[in-house]
Amino acid sequence: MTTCEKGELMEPLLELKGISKSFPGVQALDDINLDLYPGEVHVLIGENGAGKSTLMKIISGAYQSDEGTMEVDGKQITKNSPIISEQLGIGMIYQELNLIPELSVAKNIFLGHPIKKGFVNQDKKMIQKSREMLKQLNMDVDPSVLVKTLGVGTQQMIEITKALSREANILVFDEPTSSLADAEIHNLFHVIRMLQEKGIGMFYISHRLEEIFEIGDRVTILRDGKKIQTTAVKDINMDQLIEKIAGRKIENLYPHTRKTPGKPLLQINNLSGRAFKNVSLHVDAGEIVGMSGLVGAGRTEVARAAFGIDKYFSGEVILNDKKLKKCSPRESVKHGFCLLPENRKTEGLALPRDVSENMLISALDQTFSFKIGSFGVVDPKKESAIVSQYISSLKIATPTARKLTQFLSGGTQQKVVLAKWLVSKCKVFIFDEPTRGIDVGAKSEIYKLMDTLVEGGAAILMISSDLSEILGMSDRIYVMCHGEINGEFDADEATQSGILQLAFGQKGKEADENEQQE
Amino acid sequence: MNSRNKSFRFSSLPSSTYIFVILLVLFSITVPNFFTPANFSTILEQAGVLVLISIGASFPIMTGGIDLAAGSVISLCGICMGVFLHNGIPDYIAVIGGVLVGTLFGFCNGYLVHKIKVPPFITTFGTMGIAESLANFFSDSRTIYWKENTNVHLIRALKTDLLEIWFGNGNSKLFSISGIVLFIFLVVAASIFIFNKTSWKENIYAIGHNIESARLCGIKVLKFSIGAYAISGCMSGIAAILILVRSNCATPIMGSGMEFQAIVAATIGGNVAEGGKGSIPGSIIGAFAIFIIRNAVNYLGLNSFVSMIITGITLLLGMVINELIAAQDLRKGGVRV
Amino acid sequence: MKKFLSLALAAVFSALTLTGCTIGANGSSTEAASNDSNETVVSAGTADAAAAGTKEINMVFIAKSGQLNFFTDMMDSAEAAAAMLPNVHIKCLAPETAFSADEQIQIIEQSINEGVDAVICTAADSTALAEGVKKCNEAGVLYVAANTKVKEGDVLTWTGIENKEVGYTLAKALCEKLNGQGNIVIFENVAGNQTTEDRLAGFKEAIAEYPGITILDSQPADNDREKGMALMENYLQKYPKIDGTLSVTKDMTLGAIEAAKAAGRNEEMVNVTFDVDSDVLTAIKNGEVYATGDQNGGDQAALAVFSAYEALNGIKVPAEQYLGVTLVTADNVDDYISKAS
Amino acid sequence: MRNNEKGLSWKNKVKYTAYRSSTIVILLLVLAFFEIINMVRGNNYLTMNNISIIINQASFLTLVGLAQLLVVLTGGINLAIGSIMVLVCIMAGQTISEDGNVFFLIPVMIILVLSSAIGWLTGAVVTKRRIPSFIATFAIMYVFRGIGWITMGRSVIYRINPAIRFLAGGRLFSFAGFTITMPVVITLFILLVLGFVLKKSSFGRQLYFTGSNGVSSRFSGVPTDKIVMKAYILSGLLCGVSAVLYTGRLNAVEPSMYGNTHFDAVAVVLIGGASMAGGRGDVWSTAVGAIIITVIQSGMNSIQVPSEFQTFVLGVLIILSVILNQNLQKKKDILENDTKD
Repeated sequence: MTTCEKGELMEPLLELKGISKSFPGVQALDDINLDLYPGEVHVLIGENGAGKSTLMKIISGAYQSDEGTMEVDGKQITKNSPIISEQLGIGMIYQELNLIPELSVAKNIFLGHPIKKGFVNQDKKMIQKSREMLKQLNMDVDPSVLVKTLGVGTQQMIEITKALSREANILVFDEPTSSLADAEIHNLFHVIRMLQEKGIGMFYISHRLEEIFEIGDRVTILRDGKKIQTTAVKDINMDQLIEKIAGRKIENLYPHTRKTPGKPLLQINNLSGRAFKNVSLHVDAGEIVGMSGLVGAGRTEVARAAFGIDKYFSGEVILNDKKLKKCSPRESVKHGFCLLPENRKTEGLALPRDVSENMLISALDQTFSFKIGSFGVVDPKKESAIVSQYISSLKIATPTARKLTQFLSGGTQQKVVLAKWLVSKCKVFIFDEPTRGIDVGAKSEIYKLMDTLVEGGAAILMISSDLSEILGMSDRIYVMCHGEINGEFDADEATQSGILQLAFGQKGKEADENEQQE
Repeated sequence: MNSRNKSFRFSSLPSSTYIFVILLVLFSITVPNFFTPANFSTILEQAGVLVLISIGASFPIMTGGIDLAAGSVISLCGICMGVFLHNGIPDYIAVIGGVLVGTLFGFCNGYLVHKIKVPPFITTFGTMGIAESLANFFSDSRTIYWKENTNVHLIRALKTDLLEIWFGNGNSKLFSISGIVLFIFLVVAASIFIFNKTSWKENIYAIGHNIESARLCGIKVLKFSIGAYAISGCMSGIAAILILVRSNCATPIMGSGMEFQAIVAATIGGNVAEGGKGSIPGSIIGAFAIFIIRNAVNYLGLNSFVSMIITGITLLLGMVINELIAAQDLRKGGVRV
Repeated sequence: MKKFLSLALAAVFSALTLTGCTIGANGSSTEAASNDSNETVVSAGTADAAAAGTKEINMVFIAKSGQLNFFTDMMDSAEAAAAMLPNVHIKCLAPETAFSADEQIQIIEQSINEGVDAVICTAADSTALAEGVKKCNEAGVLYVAANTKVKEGDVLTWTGIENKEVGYTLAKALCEKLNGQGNIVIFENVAGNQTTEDRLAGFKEAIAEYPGITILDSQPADNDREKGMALMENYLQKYPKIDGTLSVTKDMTLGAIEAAKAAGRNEEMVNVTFDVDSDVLTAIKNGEVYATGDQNGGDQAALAVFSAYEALNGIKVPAEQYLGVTLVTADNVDDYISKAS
Repeated sequence: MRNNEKGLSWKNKVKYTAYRSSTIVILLLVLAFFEIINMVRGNNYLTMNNISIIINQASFLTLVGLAQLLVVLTGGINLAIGSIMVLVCIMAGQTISEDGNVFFLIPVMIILVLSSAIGWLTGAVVTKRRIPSFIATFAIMYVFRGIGWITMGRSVIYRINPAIRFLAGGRLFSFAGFTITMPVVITLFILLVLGFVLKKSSFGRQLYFTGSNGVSSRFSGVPTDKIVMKAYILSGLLCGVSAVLYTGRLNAVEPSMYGNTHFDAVAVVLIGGASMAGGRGDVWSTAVGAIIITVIQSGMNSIQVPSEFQTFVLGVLIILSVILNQNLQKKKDILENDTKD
């Protein structure tokens, strides 16, 4: 076990000794030791199901550990609960935003511990105090506005403010960046460094490995509920990290090689909708096109509108030289055009239904033993033949086709969504944040599948907030900003800073010229 | 990062306001005797029951649940109060006892929903029958009345007119505020105050939005989620007082069917089943909107089935208007950064 | 019905002339009566002769429910009666929730606001409506109790039948028909309804006079055909021999007959029920129902309207006006059928 | 999570079967309860005859339960069931009565077409205007009831066409006291067809999928609005079938009928283990749910429980059965997804 240099001088803020926790049938955590020092960012990393979240839930008091002890400031905590951990100065910032959209910023910040006089809330005092706290984090937000009017990045900052408002000196970040774009991440890191200087200790969970090197002091790797190693970040490199996380060697995370592009399969011309305008782009056969931009720049909205979920005001979507007449997902699917949505669990799958049903839902006609019009009867033999074919070809990790998708891991779920579209013989794919919340091992499998698809002549538009993914996988890259396409790169010319500049709203070359003319 | 200016926006009004204003204007023009002070004081007093249980109904709805038992709990509470009074128990004790019964019943609903995890629709659907049975059992399925004795000071006080404005030679009452109206006003004011000024609003919103994350925020989830049903029960109890005072007796069917009217009022008022939002004034205005339909239809002397059709269509219309305004708001919202 | 109306009307006007309350001018009597062309002839003629009052009279009739034939019949009769009277306007209302006493009180309050002269109400609850009567008394509005009495307050008059007597008459008819020997089952209405309780008390009183008659079972079927049918199916399954059925309202009997027919046991029993409607009359004609009671709901309503009119014109009316119950059997059913059509 | 694959032991298989058929477990418990009480009193509750009466009564309840189930599967609720049943019969008018003297299929077709059209209308209000089904169907119930009254007024349609009455009550054959009736056959047929459609057809698949997650269905190119529409149309159609059978059974149509049918239907579906959130529930469990309710009602009649307690017992039973169902389902999910994993 390596110890941080700082640690030798100070008492740990928090110490976990021999923590074990099991759920029916699963040993989630097995004898974990962990410590956190003031002013340190301690990164926890591991595949999904490695036990990171369970560990953090034990720290926050949402779960009770079966064995082991927890010490905060040298004092042993016998009984923990969300309320006790809060009193101990532990603040949690979760992956999903937990703010209440219909409440004001100030009310959200003080949710669960309002400033009161007797029974009555002191609204003015809370607004004033929120303003002060937000200012400390360099945030210029009016604390009396409703949270629903704010962007995702701002909301994440409010989550942090919320945790700090409880005078936390231990913060736990559970994938805080999964819904943030790079620019917002920079802002977040800036804040984290400020907090570091104040002596606050932080646990930081992330699937984005490059973040670890940017922000982490120490890193602990977990696998299958066991601690593999704790080490100073500077003592480890990316490849070693990946190997330790996966427990095996992953040669190349981004396997994609450039193919010779064929004719354009997807063309979007001058599409304007609620959150975007005049978007034109094309994706050719054999091409993976990346789409980058800040969260809220309108990327997902373009994808949704093109696929037919939302109505667009003007413009056209052309698939394989045929214009889509109706704006509906059904029409798109008929033309071999599909969308893998960013929220797998709510938009991609029906979790209470099994793998087979999910996989076949858009291609039921292939399983019919007979049909009258659109009404057909599903033949169970055909059904199981198709499903088992895709389960094996995509290596979907499920014991049977009848397993409910809610019991599958994130990567497996994403494969089921992909299989659904492969069954429907789709050729044009929009992947919206394809690897969000998916661990490294599964990520590389998804990337391999994407590469195989374009090998077979498919066209892929990949929306991602992960710049390294964009740079690693794309042949061409569009950058969106404020609802418009702000520029385009060839993958060979693209750089991280170049993309960021465009994403932040600095005009691309063409736009610059236009502006000069005006 | 667009911090909005606080200028007036239609969409920030409780959504029931539109249909209420439309109906109010329409009836004022077309219905004789509608737009008169006397009628307004009548409406204020009569609508009280619906207003109170609509407030009660909005709490479970805001947590993402529903309380179908509210109506039969009114009957149960009323019967309990009636039985107490019948046996000569002083009225303030009887009334408090009845409200406690309602609160307890609501508490049991909440306990089943949030502790035993029976879906709210099923829980309250079941307890609706239970409350109905109990009301019939305690009353032996009969109307309960009591002797006009010295024990009913409170009831008498509620009945007296506190403020009366007479017109002309003293034959026509122009406007009056009775003890009941004052009582309703106090309860409504108290519930709005408690909801907005103490932690109820944010905690209930948080629970309705996501109960697990509310728990992780350190909110005492059970206290507030069960509390929401208890409040609904309590409001049913208070509503029972009103009916009791107004009719001077208690019947085992006095609250039947009211849960639906209350849920409809709350829904028009923007308390939607997804939970995590909603407003008390919305429910109140919603209740008035429903009530003035009945009032106007009575003045017009229409058949009760014509009034059914009008009520049904108005409901649909109200929901459509809500929908349109929400869509308009969304369109104006533009890009969120 | 028409016969009753014109007879009663004649009585009203003769009373008016006798007491000398004649105020000239015939005014807008034809307009008021134009609702029903058949009645117009009668009323216009009589009105001219009687030369009734000129002042506009507004009345409101409040039923217990707008969704039961018995009450809609009453509403129609009230309207027809008012149409015969000069310058009388009537509004017939019913609570949205059937049998809601609170809503009836609400309607009374509104009517007082509106300035009606008389409220005619079939009280959904005789205790609760005492509050409504009180409000009428305070505002100086006449309250007429039709069909159901009110426990307290200053009521102008009550028109109706004695439900216990009704029960007694019906049960007696059944017992006589069975020659004082046999097993019977009873269908009750929604528990807690005063009318039901009274009728049941009447049943029991009559049956007590016949030691040979046994009540096998007495359960409620909530005045509902389907429930009556299901209950009868249970009775049939449980009791090998049922000689007669008694019911407080007709829908349950009609459901029960269907059940008995389905079981092929309809010949075995004598059915006695209450209230008149075309389906019951047909059933009597077909011999499926032995007897039913007619409480002349329309007459109750019309009499209430006339009484209010008389009182408003200064004539004293008796405090209670009983209307008899007619037993309808195969003997007189044809009169009813022809009347109905 | 990744344990070795292993099949179910026979013990687990028994458990698994019990978990899957939780509704039947409840039925057996209820039956045992009444049988024991009756036995203590020296009666026999489960006679062949009584069982066939229960099944006959339950077949009607099953139909309205199925009408509700289709909407519940979409995550909605249909409060307009009873009012649709009345309205279509009223619209069919005299054609369904003996006096109409038309071939029975004509009124039946009229009713089925009308009820499907009304189902379509209900579905349109819910899908096109995005009004929560609770509010939409509540409002529609009001409107339809009102229209029913206006069209029909006070009259009663009775003496229904004998062919329709045969559909609703015809006895096909008896075997050892157990009688098979037409409604049982019709309901069984509908159960088979609907069960097949829901389990095996593309529509069924899409309906369950939409009910489980409407958003992801839309993202999968399922025409969700159309599917929901079809569910409402089918629900309307089943209301029509129920209307025909109920009318034949009761031998009459009155506008006030079926006031609580939507509630009965909800109770049937819930006891049958469906989830109000949608996507869970099946036709056979619904049928068992209907039988459970019928058994409770007839059982309570047989041991002479006062009627005010029947709602009490029903309420307790709904809650208990859902708790039991939930626990068994959870265990089933664990067995399915962990042991086999």
